[in-house]
Amino acid sequence: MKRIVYREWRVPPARYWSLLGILASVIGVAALAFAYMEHEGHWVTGMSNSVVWGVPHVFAVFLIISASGALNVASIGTVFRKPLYKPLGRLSGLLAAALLVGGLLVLVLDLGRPERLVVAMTTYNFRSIFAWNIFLYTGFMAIVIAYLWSMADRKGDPYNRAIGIVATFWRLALTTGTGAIFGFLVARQAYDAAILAPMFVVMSFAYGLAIYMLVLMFSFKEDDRPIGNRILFRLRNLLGIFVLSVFYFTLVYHLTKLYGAKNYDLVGWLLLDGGIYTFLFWVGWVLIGGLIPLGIIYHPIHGRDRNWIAAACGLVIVGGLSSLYVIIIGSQAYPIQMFPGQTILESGFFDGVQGAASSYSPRIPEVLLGFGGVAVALLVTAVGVRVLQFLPESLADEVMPPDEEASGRAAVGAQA
Amino acid sequence: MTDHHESNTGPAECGPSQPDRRTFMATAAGVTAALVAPGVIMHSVAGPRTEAVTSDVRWGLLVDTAKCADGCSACIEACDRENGLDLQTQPSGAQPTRWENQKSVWIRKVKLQDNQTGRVTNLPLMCQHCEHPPCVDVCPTGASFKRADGIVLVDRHTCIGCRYCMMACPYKARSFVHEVMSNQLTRVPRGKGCVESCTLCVHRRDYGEESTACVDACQAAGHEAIIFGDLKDPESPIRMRLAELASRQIREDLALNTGVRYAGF
Amino acid sequence: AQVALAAEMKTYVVAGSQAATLDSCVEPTDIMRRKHMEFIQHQRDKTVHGGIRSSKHSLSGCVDCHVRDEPDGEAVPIHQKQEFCGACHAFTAVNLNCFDCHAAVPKGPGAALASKAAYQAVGLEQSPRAVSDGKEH
Amino acid sequence: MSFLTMVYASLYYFAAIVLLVGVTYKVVQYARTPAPLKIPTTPAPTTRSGVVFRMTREVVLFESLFRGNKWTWIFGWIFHFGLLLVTLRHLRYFINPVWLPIELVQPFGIYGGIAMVVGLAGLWARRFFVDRVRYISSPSDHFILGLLIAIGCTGLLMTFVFHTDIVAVKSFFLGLYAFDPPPLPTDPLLLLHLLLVATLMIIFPYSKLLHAPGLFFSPSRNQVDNPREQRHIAPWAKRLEQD
Amino acid sequence: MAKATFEVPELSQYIDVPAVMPDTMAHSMPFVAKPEIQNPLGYPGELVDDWQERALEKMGDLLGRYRSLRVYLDSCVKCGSCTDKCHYYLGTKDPKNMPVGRQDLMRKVYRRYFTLAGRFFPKLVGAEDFTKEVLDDWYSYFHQCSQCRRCSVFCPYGIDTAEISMAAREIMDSIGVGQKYCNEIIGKVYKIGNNLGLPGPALADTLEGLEEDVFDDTGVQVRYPLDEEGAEILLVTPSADFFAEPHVDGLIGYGKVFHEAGVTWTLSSHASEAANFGMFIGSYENMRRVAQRIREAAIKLKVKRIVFGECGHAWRVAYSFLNTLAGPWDFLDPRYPVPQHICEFTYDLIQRGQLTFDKSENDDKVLTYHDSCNVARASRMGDTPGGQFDIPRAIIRATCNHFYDMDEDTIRDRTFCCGGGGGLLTDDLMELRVKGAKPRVEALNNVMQEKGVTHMAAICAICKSQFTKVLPYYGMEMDQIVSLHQLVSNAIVLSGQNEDDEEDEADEAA
Ligand code: HEC
Ligand code: HEC
Ligand code: HEC
Ligand code: HEM
Ligand code: HEM
Ligand code: SF4
Ligand code: SF4
Ligand code: SF4
Ligand code: SF4
Ligand code: SF4
Ligand code: SF4
Repeated sequence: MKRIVYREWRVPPARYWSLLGILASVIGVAALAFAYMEHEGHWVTGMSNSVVWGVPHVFAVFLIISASGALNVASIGTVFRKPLYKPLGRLSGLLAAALLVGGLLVLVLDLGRPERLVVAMTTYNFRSIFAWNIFLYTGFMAIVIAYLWSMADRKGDPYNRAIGIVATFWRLALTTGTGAIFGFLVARQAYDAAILAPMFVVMSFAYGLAIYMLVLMFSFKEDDRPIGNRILFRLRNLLGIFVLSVFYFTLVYHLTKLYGAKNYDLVGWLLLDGGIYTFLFWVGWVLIGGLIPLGIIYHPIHGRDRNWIAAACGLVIVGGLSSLYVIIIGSQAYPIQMFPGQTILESGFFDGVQGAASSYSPRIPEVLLGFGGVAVALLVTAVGVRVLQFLPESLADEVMPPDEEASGRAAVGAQA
Repeated sequence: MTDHHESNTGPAECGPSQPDRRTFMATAAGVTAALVAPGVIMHSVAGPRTEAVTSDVRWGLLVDTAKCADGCSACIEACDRENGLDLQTQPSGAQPTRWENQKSVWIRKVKLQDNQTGRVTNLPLMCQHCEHPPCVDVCPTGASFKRADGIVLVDRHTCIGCRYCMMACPYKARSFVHEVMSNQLTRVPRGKGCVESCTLCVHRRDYGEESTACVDACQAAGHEAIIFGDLKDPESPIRMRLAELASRQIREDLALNTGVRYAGF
Repeated sequence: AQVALAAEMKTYVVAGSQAATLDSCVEPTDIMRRKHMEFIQHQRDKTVHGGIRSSKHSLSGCVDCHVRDEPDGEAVPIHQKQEFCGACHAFTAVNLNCFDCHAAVPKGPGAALASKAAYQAVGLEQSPRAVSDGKEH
Repeated sequence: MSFLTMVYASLYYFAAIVLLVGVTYKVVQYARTPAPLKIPTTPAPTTRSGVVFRMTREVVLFESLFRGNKWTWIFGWIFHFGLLLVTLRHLRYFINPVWLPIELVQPFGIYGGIAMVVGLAGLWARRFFVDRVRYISSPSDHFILGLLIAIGCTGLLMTFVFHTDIVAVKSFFLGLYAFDPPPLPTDPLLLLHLLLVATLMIIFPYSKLLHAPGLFFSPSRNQVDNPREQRHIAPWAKRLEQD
Repeated sequence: MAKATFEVPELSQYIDVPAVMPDTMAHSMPFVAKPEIQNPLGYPGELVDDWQERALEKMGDLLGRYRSLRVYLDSCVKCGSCTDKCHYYLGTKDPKNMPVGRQDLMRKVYRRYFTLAGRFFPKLVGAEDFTKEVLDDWYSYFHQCSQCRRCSVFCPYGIDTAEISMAAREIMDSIGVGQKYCNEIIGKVYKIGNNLGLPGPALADTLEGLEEDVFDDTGVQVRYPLDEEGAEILLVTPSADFFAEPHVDGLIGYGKVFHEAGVTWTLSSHASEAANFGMFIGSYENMRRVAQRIREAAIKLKVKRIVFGECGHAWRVAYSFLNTLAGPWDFLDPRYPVPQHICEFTYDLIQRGQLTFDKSENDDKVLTYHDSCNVARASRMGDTPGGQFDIPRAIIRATCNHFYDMDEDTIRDRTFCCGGGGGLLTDDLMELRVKGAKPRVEALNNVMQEKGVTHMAAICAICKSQFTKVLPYYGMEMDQIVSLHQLVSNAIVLSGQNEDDEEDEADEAA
């Protein structure tokens, strides 16, 4: 097998710096938005005592689970011993770390008292899944760094597989944990479901891979590095499978919800009657994030066209954001059912009078904050690939390792 | 300060008489605590508490919805005054309808109609001081906690404002302080970026007062719909009433064993 | 540690506060200068979690004793740059956010009760503010 | 004035003079020594502003060190960044009124202090565990690291455990400006901290700590790559031309 | 052919940083210059009696004249970043070949005599007296530095050990301890005009021969003129180009390029040497004297432009110092930079589409490219930083179908020295040269294994000579190293060139 050569991303300085400039200005604007929110308080956002987590959480959760998904590519390479994926590993690790940083930053900056971050880092309530998540996130970071080291440094090579396996499990735990943040909320009807955790896992696979593919294609194109069809179609097929799985889980989720009879009204509301949430569910989640990308991926002609593949990835990402918007915000907007069998006529606190959902409309600062997180993730990635050797010199078919089927057989042969 | 207070006194029915009475209470409980204490609630320490609270008591409320009057809001206003919630002002530039949903509410009135019978019930709803509070379970820093005497509080020195507890509370009992505060009261510090909720008037507990602001107000308004007391003490008035009335917890199915009970619906 | 000669030091106790009329803080001055933050933070945990209101290091106590009253009786928020906490912290560039939440002047019903323990610690029954006239809140 | 205050006051006058005069002397010496040939390490910027940018990257990010050795870079950078924060925080002892930006970064100085000690520990560990670095280390290298760690640890102890009277410390230093220092608190940790700091100030102009000003004068980093466009000639080399 | 009295290092797949083994190379010393070599350069013939005093005096003098020396001796923090960057350390494991180890040989003397701390607490700061042992170490180890500047790339302060080696050699020269190889060559330049001592008539002969060869090959009359007054371009090229393989193939290439460009050009017998060994011994005066010859030749031949042939340190002296040493060049055509590199010249023509290539002529080779250190880290080509990396590669890409770079850590400004630079290209340092070449050869070997590379192109006379000698020690062929313009020469299609010839050549190659 040929040695894979990694090289720093060497796009022309003018292009590189303008890319950084754009990202930095997005981050700058987001920083201003944060300063404004922090100075005034959260009343300048669309969030309220009814919808307490808004757009920043949509972005944060999206970035965090994507981080886990982005690492999936590396895992496939090491843990499942698919040599074809090995050259993709380093970028996968970097992207995972970057997305996590972006996501956590959004999460932290949306806190009511972000200056107490150090409190959050030093005092834990171990019964809180959220506190566990803090460990999961910092642990993830450490493991990804170790993983990257084991991929990049020759001294780390012997540990690569072990770290890879740990990373895989940690990653699953992390997405499960993130899903469980919602899944454990018995109070809210839409969340209270164990299936949310596995659903988040497959979502993470799909969104993380979509982001990964876009970043890979973009960076390779800018630097005139070749990507062979073999690997690209592999990734594309994988994306197809993940999108299908998300679909499957969506279905099961709604079915289990319907199974508990008391949830008819919730499901009905969401699917038919939920206004923006219904729209986002059908158009964003199902159509844009599912059917259209699947159509592209399995289309005999478009499915082989790089621009179409990139478009499919983009749509999956848009669909992902929509689905998280529906999951996170829609579920809060739907009133808590405190008095079964009773209709609330009046309330001093928006308790779903006559079953009405709470209103929420995102405000500009919170949206900017979300974009800031994305920009941070991309910035970290852009700087990372520039200063360190993350990107393989070529992914052209002829330099790639043989398909794992072949080498798998070889390995079996060797063992025998 | 005085003028401020006047400007905030609520509807005439319970307003004016309040301050004086409370001043009296405060002085009475403080300066001559020893004189007042006997005969009141056995477990409460008279005067500023010197020993840490214990689980010998569990404070709770019983709401007799049958007595809760339609159109009355005395308890709400009393709570607002007691805890300085009436000092909240809409930030200039805030959109009024959204602000309504952003300002802190510790106790609210809810009016229900039974879908089958059509019976209408009024009740005040606040933090239920659950024995197994989901808000405490989820709080990452441990800022939400249950005091030994059953009161569920937020330690606002360690609350990071993540609002996870609000997601977790089945009663929507908590509020997030969305705006910068000023003019707080000495006994109830509160400020931007933290989550808060009914404290069962914890300062009154610690200074040995016998009741809560809402209870007092309801009584003063002549309804006596809320009773405060120690759920662990079989002799306490609240236990006596509980024995008399059929009561329930809201969302009993969650098995949170709430400290606030409702009778009559 | 040997005591720095407090007499030679500038003091931040402001004229017009209760403290200006008294000899000692709740702890010796050089200790207060070094460790007041620990005291109040310690007290804070005891109060919030244990409900203990009878110990001398309460923040309400600090405010009550150290706050300066204008001649007309109006108290000046203690964290302002010229005032007790504010002046010293400005000198040492310490930003406090305690008064985001805590009242910077004694205010509201029961304020005197909250500072009572601190006064008792220095041998006074309670804040003169509480008894002087009825307008403690 | 107590004896101790007097000792420390004189110590600090002395240390400050040594530091100031020593560093100024060195800087002037560097500036006056000609660089007769163009020797930037290429690829190098071809404009002045490019050089400023390159220098900034070196000073802020330790770019070359990053390319050279990741471990040293990470520890070195943590240490220096921490040191920077600590220094900014310390400014509050020396200026009155304290400038707003200092007031804002001041709380981060504590983390800076921790970072600084962690970074130093890492750097020190290298001196023991990496044979090449062990080979090139002389006692003074260990000494400076030890000194800085000791300064950091005494400082951190003061911050977290044995508080000192900050107001008095600040008054003392402000008093030094007016040649009339009020008494210094006599907490042993503070005195130790200050003693070590004075040592650091005194050895600065004679030791490798000169790397801080030195970097700015390094010809392989601060020269513009334009020898074909502009003739670059040192005064002493010009004299050769006249003969 | 390779017979070794020392162990040739084993190649591995990666750069291995060896554990330190002190004094493995203490025995390596080049021959000392005899008085008759020293004197023409203005140095004492042998070690003077009061050498210590005179050396320190010289050191003080240099400290006052070179900011680099002063700052570098003060600033090193012993961070260790440079320790594993020198090819001589990687090849020999001798810690005094770590750049900082090498600097410390001088730094300890500097500290002892020029700093307060060293005067009072020598042990503490590692200061030492300047003893004869120290001087021997100097002679040994400052002649184990090829002045490649690789260490300066990774040093946080840009400390350039080359500057320190140069100063050390200058100090040693000034007390009568000179290196035979360098000083002899400088003497030859003064006497005859080039390093190899080729007199004018011999040059003329060679060039005539070249013209005939090229005509035989291509049927085109390509000229290789010498001393032609009024030519537009003066070509200054290392004297190795005049006869040795693979150098001469490069010279043939230059001629073809000039021919296609349609410019008149000439070589000069007075300045028949691009190399300037004055740099290696750190002597500004000698360097200047050698450089002045180019000025004299340019004036005499009334040329408009100066172009340099392929040579690394020559290009450094030309690009970075020529203006300083022999400028100003106001009598030349201001539209062109002075001087220009032959690669810049060729690249420019390629950009303008004036050259036609038949890449298949080089199809028998799979190429990689060795960035010569002085080109890579001490000079530039073209207008933008980094042109020195891109322009040669662009030329290779224009002339060859198969090109692969070596590992990223070993090319561009991180390139490894060939091991023979800095005045060490002498047989008495063979062990050092072979060991020092290890990192480069290792990287070459890797692309040979992985990409099937067969040849390595270079644009430096020293690199080419060094590799021709050293590759066989590692079991490779000496002709695996080629001139860049040899590739150009192979692929270029001269206007009016005979088609048949081309086919013939192709057949031959096949
Ligand atoms: C009963 C009144 C009283 C209370 C309560 C009180 N102090 Fe004091 N405090 C004083 C007096 C009196 C002094 C002046 C002592 C002196 O001059 O040595 C003082 C001095 C101080 C000083 C030193 C000021 C200086 O410039 O030297 C600090 C700091 C301080 N108090 C902080 C606090 C804090 C924090 C609290 C709350 C825990 C508090 N005080 C509560 C009366 C009080
Ligand atoms: C976000 C609001 C908030 C901030 C900021 C805050 N506190 Fe508090 N503090 C409270 C609340 C709420 C209580 C509880 C009062 C009660 O239970 O009666 C409290 C209680 C206390 C108490 C016990 C009551 C007393 O008066 O002694 C102390 C001491 C205290 N805080 C100190 C501090 C200090 C010191 C700071 C700043 C470092 C601070 N607090 C910042 C909200 C805050
Ligand atoms: C004599 C001057 C002085 C006075 C008066 C003073 N402080 Fe401080 N305080 C300090 C100094 C100095 C620090 C910071 C110590 C440090 O930076 O390590 C500090 C720190 C604190 C802290 C910890 C802040 C943190 O970020 O950790 C609190 C809380 C605090 N002070 C409360 C008070 C209150 C409340 C008062 C007024 C009643 C007060 N202090 C009056 C000097 C003073
Ligand atoms: C412009 C300011 C400065 C720059 C750019 C700078 C840069 C560096 C760099 C790049 C290193 C090598 C990497 C390392 O070992 O950490 C270094 C080392 C060091 N610096 Fe600085 N520095 C600066 C200021 C200072 C100051 C003010 C001090 C001391 C108070 C200091 C103390 C040290 C020490 C002790 C080391 C050696 C660490 C070791 O022994 O490994 N530096 N510096
Ligand atoms: C004359 C100069 C200095 C004075 C007066 C001084 C004084 C102090 C004081 C009073 C503290 C305690 C801070 C607190 O309790 O909050 C402290 C802490 C500290 N000092 Fe210094 N110091 C000086 C110089 C330095 C220098 C040069 C360094 C580093 C090289 C340093 C490193 C630290 C560190 C790391 C801490 C702990 C973190 C912190 O509180 O900032 N100090 N110093
Ligand atoms: S009602 Fe809500 S806030 Fe109150 S204790 Fe229960 S879960 Fe917590
Ligand atoms: S908002 Fe505060 S109390 Fe609620 S969960 Fe977060 S940290 Fe805990
Ligand atoms: S108990 Fe006190 S805090 Fe709770 S609702 Fe009643 S008045 Fe408000
Ligand atoms: S005061 Fe009594 S009657 Fe009135 S709303 Fe409250 S609980 Fe009901
Ligand atoms: S210049 Fe080159 S040969 Fe000399 S020490 Fe540095 S890396 Fe080694
Ligand atoms: S890299 Fe520079 S500073 Fe570091 S040891 Fe080497 S020469 Fe010294």
